[in-house]
Amino acid sequence: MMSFYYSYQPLIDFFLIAVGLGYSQQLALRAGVFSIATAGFSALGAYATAILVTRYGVPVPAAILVSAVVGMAVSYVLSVPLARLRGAFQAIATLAFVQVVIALLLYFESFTGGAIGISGIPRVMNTGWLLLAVLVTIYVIWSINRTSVGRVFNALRQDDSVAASLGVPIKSYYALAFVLSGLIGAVFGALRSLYVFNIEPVDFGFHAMVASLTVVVLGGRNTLLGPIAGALIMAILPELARPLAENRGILNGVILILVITFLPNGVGDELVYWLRRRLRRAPKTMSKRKEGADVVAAD
Amino acid sequence: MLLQQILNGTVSGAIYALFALGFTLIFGVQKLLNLAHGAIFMAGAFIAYYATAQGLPFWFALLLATIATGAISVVVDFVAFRQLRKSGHAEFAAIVTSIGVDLILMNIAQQVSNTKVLSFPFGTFPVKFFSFWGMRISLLQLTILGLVLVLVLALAYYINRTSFGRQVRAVSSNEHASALLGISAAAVYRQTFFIAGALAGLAGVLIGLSFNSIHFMMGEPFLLQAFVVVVIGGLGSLQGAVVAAILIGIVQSLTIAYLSSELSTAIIFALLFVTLLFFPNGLFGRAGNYAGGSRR
Amino acid sequence: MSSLRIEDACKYFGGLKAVDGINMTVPAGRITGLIGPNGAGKSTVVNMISGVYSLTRGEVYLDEQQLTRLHVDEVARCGIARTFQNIRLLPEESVLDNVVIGYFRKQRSGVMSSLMGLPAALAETRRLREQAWELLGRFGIQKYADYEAGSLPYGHQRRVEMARSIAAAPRIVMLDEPVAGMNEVESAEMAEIFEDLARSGMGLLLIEHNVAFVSRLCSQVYVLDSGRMIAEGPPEAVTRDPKVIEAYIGGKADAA
Amino acid sequence: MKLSNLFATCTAMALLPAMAAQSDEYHVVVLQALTGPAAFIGTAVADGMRLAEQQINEQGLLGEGNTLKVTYADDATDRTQTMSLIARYANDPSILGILGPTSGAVAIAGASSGNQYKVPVVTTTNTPEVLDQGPWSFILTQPPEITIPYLVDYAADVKGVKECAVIGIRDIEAYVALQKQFEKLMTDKGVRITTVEQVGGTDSDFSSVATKIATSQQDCVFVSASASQGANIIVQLRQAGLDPATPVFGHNAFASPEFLNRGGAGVEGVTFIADWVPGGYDDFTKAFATEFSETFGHEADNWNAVGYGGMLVMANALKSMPEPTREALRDQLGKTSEVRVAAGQGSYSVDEKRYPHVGMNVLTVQDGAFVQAPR
Repeated sequence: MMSFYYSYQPLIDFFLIAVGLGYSQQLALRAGVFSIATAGFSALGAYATAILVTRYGVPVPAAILVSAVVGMAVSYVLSVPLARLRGAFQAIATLAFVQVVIALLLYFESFTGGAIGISGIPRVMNTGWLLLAVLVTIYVIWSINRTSVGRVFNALRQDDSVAASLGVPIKSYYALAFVLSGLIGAVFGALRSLYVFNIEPVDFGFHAMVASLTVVVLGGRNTLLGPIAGALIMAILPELARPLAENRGILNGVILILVITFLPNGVGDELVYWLRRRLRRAPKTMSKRKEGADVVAAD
Repeated sequence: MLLQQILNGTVSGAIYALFALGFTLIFGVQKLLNLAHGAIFMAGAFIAYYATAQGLPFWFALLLATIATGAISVVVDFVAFRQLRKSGHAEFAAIVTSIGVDLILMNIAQQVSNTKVLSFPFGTFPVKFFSFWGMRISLLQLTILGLVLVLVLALAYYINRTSFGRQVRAVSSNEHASALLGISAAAVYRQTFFIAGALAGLAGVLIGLSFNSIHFMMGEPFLLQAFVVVVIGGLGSLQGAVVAAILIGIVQSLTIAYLSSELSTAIIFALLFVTLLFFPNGLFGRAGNYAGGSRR
Repeated sequence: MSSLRIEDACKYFGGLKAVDGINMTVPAGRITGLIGPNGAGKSTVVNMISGVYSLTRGEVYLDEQQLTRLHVDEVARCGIARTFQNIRLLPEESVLDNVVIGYFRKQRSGVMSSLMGLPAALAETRRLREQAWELLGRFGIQKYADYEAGSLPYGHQRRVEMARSIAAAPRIVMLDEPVAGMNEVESAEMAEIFEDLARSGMGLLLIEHNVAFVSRLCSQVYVLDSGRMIAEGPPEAVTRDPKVIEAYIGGKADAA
Repeated sequence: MKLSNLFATCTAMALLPAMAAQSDEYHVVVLQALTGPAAFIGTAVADGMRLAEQQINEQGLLGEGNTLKVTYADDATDRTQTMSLIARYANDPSILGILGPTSGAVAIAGASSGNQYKVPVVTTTNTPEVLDQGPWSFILTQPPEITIPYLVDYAADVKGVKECAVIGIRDIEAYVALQKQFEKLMTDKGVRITTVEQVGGTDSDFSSVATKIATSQQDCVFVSASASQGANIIVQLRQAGLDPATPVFGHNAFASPEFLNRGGAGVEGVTFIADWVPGGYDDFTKAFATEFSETFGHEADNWNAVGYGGMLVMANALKSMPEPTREALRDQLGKTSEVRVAAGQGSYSVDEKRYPHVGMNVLTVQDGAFVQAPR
């Protein structure tokens, strides 16, 4: 068991970081904000911590705190224009945000180290701390799920005009979801920089965006299990596919397509839904909602 | 230098337009972001390269690549999107499945090319320069501008003046209702994806030729660029995409010329962000993208 | 007694006058009807009151408070609830949770206590679930509480939506075609509930084209045709009004 | 995988069982970026190492029938995978050392892991930060502060340039480091850097940058990019009307047949520093060039030569170990002295800071071929 842990320790640690970033991504999506800004938040968190710790000798906990504040502040500011947009437009706007962050990280070289990034970041994170951070995140999201904020998020995702008609100040709640996403993203970005020795802008580019999104879409957008399942698949997949050598990319692609096509809610969510149905022993559906029912009736 | 840079920007912009047209066409019909579009673009360049390497004449390779990428695009639709349309989870899921397709195509290309950067042999296209008013323009650049102009006009005619355009609009506004009118949504999707893929493939060949570089990751910067183009132009708007593409080509050129090449990405994406802020539907987009909950 | 009033309200979509200069009062403790053939502009009126549409001209008041320029959520927090003509439930949520979200306006626990999972927030959730459970009983759909809302038949979905709209005890509730697709027995059940609600002091606005149903329940009926108010008054007077008869006979055949 | 690679691997594998029974088997891992953004370096380095592995076993270079066992692994240019793989290999007691990871942040992360698990890692990169991670990490290529002076001396002293424009790829750290060093040393020599332009690693449209430089004043242009991209930049510079008399400089990435194929007449006269003189310049390097092209079906480039040398350096350290332990390997790697390699000026040593020294050649393109630059 211990030897297994030592052989796979980095894999486990990266898995935990991926779970954290997955929750950041999931929070936005489950509230109906089609954001892919998690990579940008984690870049801000990572750089804030790295710069404070390596340049100014700020103690690690204080640096993480600053990262959290930066993540919340930036995501709050960003939520204002984002609330005016919908669906794919939000995705593109957040993509633009990430690209701007990266371009600025490259440009302000004296401050951020440009393409070379920042190295010599002390490695103070280990499996224990990362696990603690993930557990705290899970507790908060579990609390959300069991109380009114979670209900509002679910309503926003499914039909925000219904939520508004019940008195929900929807822009505030969109902002809340986005700020929480920014907070978690920035904190896990900071933790990541305290694990990998050096950070550079490409770590947070298009591939990072795709990675967090994939974790959530594969795992599931709504349940606690979602990001865990998604991150687990993403962690194990490269290992399983290793014998395929250069063909791994093909396998990854095929798996993404298959999972989404046949388990559209993601592996984790589907599992949770299946368990709930089993426990309740209720028939799956009574009758399908009539197709086009909402189209025909028009005043 | 100013005029020369505007010219450079216009030529780059014209190619962005070819790429972005297909992207925006697909979005216009079914509100999906096709992230595999960059890989299809890349496939066009690869097919043309290997066709010329087999000794086929360039014009034939160009034609072959255009048709083949159109076909690939139809297959992509079949593999990645068709099932999603049925289950109705399309918006999120399409992003993931198209990333899946993107990975597969890039992986194949990487292995075929052995991760090398390829380029068409010298003399594939005659190297000729024309000078006027202190500017230089190559025969290739002129050809690209001409070709893009012809294609855009042809596409505009096809979309606006033939029954296909009506069918596209019908299917995009309500697939269910259009079926009642006897319009086959499947056929419309097939045509849309074919045209989009063919345009992307053609753009790939032209880029590979004019910038001398064919690489399995060549689609990525163009895909990111396409986001900017289609948003500024208005998602789904064809004329908007063309105007925005050329605008962006010129802005980029001038940023590099007068500010710094390092800032050009930041400026382009900041422009995108500002556009979304003040014109959430782009410069030419249709209304209806606001969040609910306000009086309108 | 509080009442909802709209005065000289107009809504134009470009050149189309969807609603053109209507006046209407929905008093508390009564059931008011708004009828008219398809396309008369009934749902537009609901959307104007609830804040979905801005008014081209005119005002909306709840007692002395002006609602005209408030947003949807602000209107709702003033105590005006509604249902939707084409039923809008949260399809992935259970029937019970669809009703629990209806209590939003009445919730006391704050965002922080929710994020931290404090006992107060959890207790409130438990309490609201119990209340929602009872409300489902009143609408006769308790046994579906655990079902996904999207999977229920049409008529049951209407009941869920009505339960959701009255959960937070609004002062005025606007019900858009509440008995569409229900048979006589079911309609009668609903009518009983509506009368109870009115007795408790709530003001109800029934938007219907089922004239018979409205006549039975309402103390005051407004008739809308092509965006104009063609008649108003007690049901027996209105139904004899030749303009109303012409609008219905000349309009859609399915109106009655 | 190309057929020729497959063939090489098969040959190597066929040879193993014949010798394995007799004596010690030294097991090392080649962990390179065989896929992902750094694959163009990683695959080339791995090919060079494959050839060296084959020769070491064929010629019994480890002595007394000792054999070299090499496992090839791909980290996909991904830090997560590198760290996981190093942890796993470190946990396998039969593995003595690791040749890799390839470059950049992945190499630094790999170096940290190597030090954490106390397993020698010889990264391909030229970044001294790898050495800062601890005594277990090494670099295979010379840092910019050793290589760039060869170029700067040539440009400033031989060519006598006074003003230089710089174009670089911004997202490949190794190139950025070379570019920074060039700017610094040129400025130290009193040469003015007129403009610094940075382009993306996957860009191919350089028309605007090219026009900007071609229409401004300078008497030298330095291009810091890979062979193919560099050639492309230079061709576009020429097309934009750069004065043909302006010398163009580059670094060791240009020492690849790719550069000539790509640039054609456009790169005539470009001058750069190189580990590798294509085709070789003496018996040893010529033999390597011949064997490589026979094995892989294409000419050896700079990274092939670096990989080949890296495996020879590893073999030398393995051979000199008093006992087969990781500590012994680490110590021997740190004492590497005058190992014959194909790169640079042919003799590979490591100084007390563990910086490698192998020398540099200044090459220029003449009539479509690389020749030593005239002094």
